[in-house]
Amino acid sequence: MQEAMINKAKQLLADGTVNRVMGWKRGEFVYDITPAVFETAEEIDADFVCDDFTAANVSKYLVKESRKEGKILAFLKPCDTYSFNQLVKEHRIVRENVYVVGIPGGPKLDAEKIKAKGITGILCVKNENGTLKIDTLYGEETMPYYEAILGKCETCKSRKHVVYDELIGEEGEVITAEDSGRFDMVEKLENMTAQERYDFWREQLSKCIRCNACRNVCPACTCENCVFDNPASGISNKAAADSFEENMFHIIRAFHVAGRCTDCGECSRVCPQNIPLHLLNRKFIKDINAFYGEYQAGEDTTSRAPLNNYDKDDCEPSIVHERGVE
Amino acid sequence: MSDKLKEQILRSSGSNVLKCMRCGKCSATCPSYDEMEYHPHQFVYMVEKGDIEKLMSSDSLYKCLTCFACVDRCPRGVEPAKVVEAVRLAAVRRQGNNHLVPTDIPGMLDDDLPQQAIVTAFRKYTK
Amino acid sequence: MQVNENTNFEPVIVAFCCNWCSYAGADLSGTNRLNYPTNVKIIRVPCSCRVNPMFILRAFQRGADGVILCGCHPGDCHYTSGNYFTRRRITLLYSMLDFLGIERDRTRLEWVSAAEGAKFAATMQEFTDAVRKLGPNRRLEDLRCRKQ
Amino acid sequence: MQRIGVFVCHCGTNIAATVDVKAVAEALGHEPGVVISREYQYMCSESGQNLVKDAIREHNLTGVVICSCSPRMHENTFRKAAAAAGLNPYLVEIANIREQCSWIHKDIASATEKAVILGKAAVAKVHLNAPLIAGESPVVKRALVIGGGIAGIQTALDIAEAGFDVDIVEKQPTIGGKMAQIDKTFPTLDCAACILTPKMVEASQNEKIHIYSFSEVTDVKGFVGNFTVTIKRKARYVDETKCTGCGLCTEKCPMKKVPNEFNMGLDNRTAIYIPFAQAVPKVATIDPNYCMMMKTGKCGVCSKVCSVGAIDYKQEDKFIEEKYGAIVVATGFNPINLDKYDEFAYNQCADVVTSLELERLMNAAGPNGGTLLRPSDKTHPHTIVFVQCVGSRCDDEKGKPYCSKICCMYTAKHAMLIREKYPDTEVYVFYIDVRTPGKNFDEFYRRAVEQYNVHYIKGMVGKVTPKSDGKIDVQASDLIANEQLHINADMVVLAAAIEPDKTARPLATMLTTQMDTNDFFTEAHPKLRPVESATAGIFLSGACQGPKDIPETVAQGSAAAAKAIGLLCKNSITCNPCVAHSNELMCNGCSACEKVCPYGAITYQDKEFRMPDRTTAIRRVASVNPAVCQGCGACTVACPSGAMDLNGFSNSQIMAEVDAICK
Amino acid sequence: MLRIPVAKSDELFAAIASQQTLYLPADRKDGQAEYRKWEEGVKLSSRLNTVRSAKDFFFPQTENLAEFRMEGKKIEVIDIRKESEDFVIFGVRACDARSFTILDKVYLVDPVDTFYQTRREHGTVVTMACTRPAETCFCQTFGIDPTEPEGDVSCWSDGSYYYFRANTDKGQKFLDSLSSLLEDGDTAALEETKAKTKEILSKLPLAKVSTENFGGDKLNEYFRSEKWGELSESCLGCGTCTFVCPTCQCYDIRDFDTGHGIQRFRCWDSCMYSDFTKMAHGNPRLTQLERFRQRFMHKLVYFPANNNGEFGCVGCGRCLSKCPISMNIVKVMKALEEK
Repeated sequence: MQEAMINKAKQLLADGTVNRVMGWKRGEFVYDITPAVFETAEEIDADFVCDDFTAANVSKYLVKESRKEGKILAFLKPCDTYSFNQLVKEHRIVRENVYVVGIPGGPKLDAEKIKAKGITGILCVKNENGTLKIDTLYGEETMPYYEAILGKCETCKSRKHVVYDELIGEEGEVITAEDSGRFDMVEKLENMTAQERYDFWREQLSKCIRCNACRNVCPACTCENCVFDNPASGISNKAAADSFEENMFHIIRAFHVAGRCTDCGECSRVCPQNIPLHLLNRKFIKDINAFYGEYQAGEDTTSRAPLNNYDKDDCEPSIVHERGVE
Repeated sequence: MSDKLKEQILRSSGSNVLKCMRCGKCSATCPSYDEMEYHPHQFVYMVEKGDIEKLMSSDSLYKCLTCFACVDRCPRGVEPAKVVEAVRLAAVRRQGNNHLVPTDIPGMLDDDLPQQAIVTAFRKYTK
Repeated sequence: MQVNENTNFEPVIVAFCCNWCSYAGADLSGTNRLNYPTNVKIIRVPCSCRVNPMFILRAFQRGADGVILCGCHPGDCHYTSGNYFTRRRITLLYSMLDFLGIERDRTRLEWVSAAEGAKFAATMQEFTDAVRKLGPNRRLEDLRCRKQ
Repeated sequence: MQRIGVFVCHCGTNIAATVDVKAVAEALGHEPGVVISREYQYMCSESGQNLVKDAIREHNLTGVVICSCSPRMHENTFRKAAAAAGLNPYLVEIANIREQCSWIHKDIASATEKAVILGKAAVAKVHLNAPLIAGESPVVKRALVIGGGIAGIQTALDIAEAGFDVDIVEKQPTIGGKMAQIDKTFPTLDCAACILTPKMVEASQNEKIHIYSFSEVTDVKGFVGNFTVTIKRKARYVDETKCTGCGLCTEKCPMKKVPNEFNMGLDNRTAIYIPFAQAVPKVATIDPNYCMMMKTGKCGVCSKVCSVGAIDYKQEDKFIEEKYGAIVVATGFNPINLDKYDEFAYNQCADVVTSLELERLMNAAGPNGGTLLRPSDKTHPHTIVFVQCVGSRCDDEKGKPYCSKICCMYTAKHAMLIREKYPDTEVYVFYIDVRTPGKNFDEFYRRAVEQYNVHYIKGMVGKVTPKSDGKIDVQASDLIANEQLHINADMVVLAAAIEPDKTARPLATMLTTQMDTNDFFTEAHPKLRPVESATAGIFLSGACQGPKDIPETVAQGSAAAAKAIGLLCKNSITCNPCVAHSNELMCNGCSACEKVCPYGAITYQDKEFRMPDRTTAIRRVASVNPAVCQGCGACTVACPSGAMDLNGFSNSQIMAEVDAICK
Repeated sequence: MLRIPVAKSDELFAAIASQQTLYLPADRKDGQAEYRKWEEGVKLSSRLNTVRSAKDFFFPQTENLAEFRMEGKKIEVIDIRKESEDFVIFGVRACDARSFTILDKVYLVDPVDTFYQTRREHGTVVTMACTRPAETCFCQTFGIDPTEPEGDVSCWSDGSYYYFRANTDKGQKFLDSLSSLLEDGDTAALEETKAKTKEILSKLPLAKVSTENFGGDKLNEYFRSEKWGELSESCLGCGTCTFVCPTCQCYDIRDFDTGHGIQRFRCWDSCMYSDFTKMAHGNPRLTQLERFRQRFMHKLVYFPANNNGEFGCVGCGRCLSKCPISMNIVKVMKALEEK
């Protein structure tokens, strides 16, 4: 796969279709891969990588990159194409300036999950028939492959590219909510008592260090000036000085991306404290699907976002009181 | 006393007599009208005034068939039959457990009524 | 649900009312001298769709124990569609607050027309009672703002 | 530094009886920025306003808070006062301590405490108020009148008289409305047609008036001074421009068994019809539900007999779009449906009729040519019972809670006319109250009793039973005699309650005006602005606002016209400056605001900006057209970056109020 | 050397906790470790490091400085400082222990930060020598020996025993207070463990990372380097690296209106943020490139320039594993060194 991508990139650079390539650059270890823009074939040969750890969603970089001179080649995984499309819809990405090559998606691996097993000194990771063989400073370790799969890939919503100029590999299918199980955890929480839910979220959100990684990686958060950075907004803050602000930040952030969040899962991937932030977004997605009909942000560039739309027969907020557990 | 009684009647009837606009449709519709000394609209009005004793001692109480025609027809939702019923209940309650006193019995005796029925009634309706 | 034992607890209730229907409805309950608790303080907004979720959270932060939002009945919005957007936004917001374990009875959305003075008063009474029963807002309060 | 003045109104005892106004003024005087805090008996009075004006000048105030009645009442009064004293009117805030405080609370201590908090919230808000300057938008010099009854006709004539173009949209094939169906009018007993039809003709001949008959309003966009209205011209299958109204087609039409709406279904008309002789426009209309040609494709008689070739079976509904500066609603009323009042046997007996049906029965152009005959057997009725308040003054579940207002008078009229024409007829009127507040009204009613010997009986009919002999047993109570009566009647006439026309509710939604729970349009102020709706540029004429008799309807129609003329006279109107605005530096150009704007007030532009990193970039940013924006604020919440804010109700102002209240 | 069997660690912790508050790294459900207040049942984590560093104890993320109250036209300033309690942080790794020295150079020099100073005075640092360094470790680069950690008390484990050595008077007092639990014992097994660790240390992938090309004299060479553009290109501008960093010491001071007064507090700030050091005139570092450069120049050039060659990094490796896009100081150093 990596080989095919490198060849494609070099070809498009050579024939002048694009003048830059958005991809991933290898790092010091097997897993510390950085999104990068390549300008020459030499750079690509030297550092371009696409493997089990190239999980980062590069579509947000295209907001800036698509406004530069010339066309850029972007390799997008299925999930990334949803983010890309949503950004096109919101006029954030200049579509004409991006040459999209769809590439197969995950599942990608999560180094944190390997480390959480107590495996340290990781030098090399290989998947052999469902078993991960890990070379470490302390000898070889093994663990089941599926236990190292990145959280967002465990509940993959689609293997289909919603936008591309060209495709490498075969096109996949959209995965139903039942098959992906992506709302299972939300449902589990919904079925808890209010006190249990409160306790769950207090435990999670109290870990928040307000590093803003979730916001800054989020492809839906592309505001010129975020309300949390804008003292005039009345809600700006730099550190969650108390539990209210922890809640406030995450509620408002989830609300601002509600109906726009494609469920790419980057927020949870990058959270240094492993807070399952995607659950907040998924809660909104689940509610929107249930109340206003199935809606997948980023699926197209024309439909009206559910929060910018209405139906005269929409349910009343009292529905919240009527269902689930208090 | 009558205030308390009025309150009790209003509570047990669940009716708001103040809603009455004195149209008389209840009485217009009442099948027992001619049997009554006090008519449905009067029940409502007299309860409102607190003039309840007259109603309590009137036979009209027992003429109401509880057919609910007045309840159905009343444009204001006053529900006169429920007011009548409430007055009736108040009267029954006042009697206490002794619904039949021995002195009443001779008057009831006649050829058609079996003596056993009277004895049974006396046992049943007396404390 | 915890029931507040401190009967002296007087909840702070913020009511956002749209100028055209609910605020007029509130005025009407005043004109008709329909009593409702003093706990309720009304903030006038042009339309219920002006109410940002931020304002609702802000109220809880600053010491509100309950927040109620009132607007024109669906279909009667002075601005045609404002309350339809409100309905979606607020449904999702309340659902999210519920998801985070915040007591459901602290938030409410009610449609009150300019003619429904009695409904306004009754709704405020009911809502205040419900919030009073819940006791002070603890799950979504900012301790820094707690009255000393 | 802000210099804020606080003015607390006693409103006589309205506020002062439950709120310690002195304490409120004292407490607010300590708020930051407040330099003067006063209380006064009546702030809205001239001397009260002078107090405010003097303080503005003397203390060079930068903001004013009035603690008084609802801002819906006097906000404008105080804004004007401030402007007169040189302060921008939008630097005035009202704390509503009457409707939302003194009138609803009884305990002085807690009401005072609340009043102080409301005052503090207003002070906190006024700290952040910015002076606003209202823009102007042009006025389209054309009015629309919806409904062509006497109310609509009167309004249209008056507007046209003032020199403005006016269109009437009438859903029926002819204008005229209910008045055209009425025989005589009270209390003068002159013929309704004689006074109405000249007005109809006048309307049709006035070159400033354009009548869209058989048409309906389907969409309304825009705002005061600049409404865009879509009118559906329903297909009448007759070319209006060609039809001369000769009536030959209606004579020749073979389909003669169509219930005649104009005569309340008491007789029949043809499938192609002209509702009545004096119809305006006098144009035939084909009823496609009955027309043989339309249903089976076989007939075409009308087409053959029409000498001008006006018949067009293929005609379709047409939609036209017009611009108007003002809209007058005159949708009128209808008698209620009597299905649920079984006791009156309306559906079981043809001789139980409504009062409007009686009008037709007695009308010379009616089914019986003016002779009063029983609908069942066309015999002369000797005993007629009138029942008042059928469905009026009821509990919510039983009918309409209001008094229909006109029934007492028209029943007296009917009773009198019958006794006049048929002295051998006994007329009984069962009433709850006889309500005759109007000029010459009670005299009229007394004439019915004293001069015409109509039997007025205080009491209500409980049961109407049609009998096998064709008679009707009317069981009723006579409350004065304290007895139950049975009257052996020939006819029963029910004074059915009236209700707003069914088209009013969807129309109100289109117009974004309010209605009360009975679907009557709500006026902007029950006493002071009775012909205006709360929505600027929308006026109310006739019974759509509440039950009315003809003189009142005409008076209100003229009043609505006067209001509309007042608007149309202006070349432009001052816009509401409390509109949204976009901070272009923060705008992402994502289009969310545009999607929720009901007025299409938001557009996008690519603009060049100097970015924080010293580069320049072309960015797509939103801009709001202040003349089109109505200030709902939907966009401000849709905007994730907070670039959209609303003048007069800014994020910071509302949050300041929240803070002050929760403190 | 004084030692206690690992099996008796609960007794040890209980004894410490009976005298002062004890914090130690404990495992979280998600497989990461965090400092937690010890109470019955809390176990010492075997992880190499906590997500948040130990600097929180001396320089917390948010901290109230003062309160103001306004009454009419008067403003009252309220000193909200309270008497601090003594506390012990147990199990601090060598890298974090060194970070305190770096923070001291910022906060204990004139003008002394009294909030920081008070905490330092009341805290006793008990370090724990590393035995299983990770691939992300490069503390050796900064002259730290993880088998010989600093702190008031150094602690080692050979799997069976914890060994203690006091380095300061405070540390000595701490050990004295535990004398009834501690016994003297030989350190042969410990030396063996240390030797094994040293062997691993030499094999670490980042063992060769060196500071020789960095220091106060490199300002002109690196400030204008063309590499910054490429390096910062993917930076998201989040604050993860700075907030998990044990040596980042920047903060912002803000006022919070509580409705009944003003709370003046400080909170961590990040040079990665667009409003970092924003002043009345605007922001001195307008692009992410400048902000990104600031962070690494500070650690590798400016800090040693002002502190006798000491670098502002301790090689703990947190930023290497936590950066959302895996850009970090090692990559920056290597890139800058490339000619």
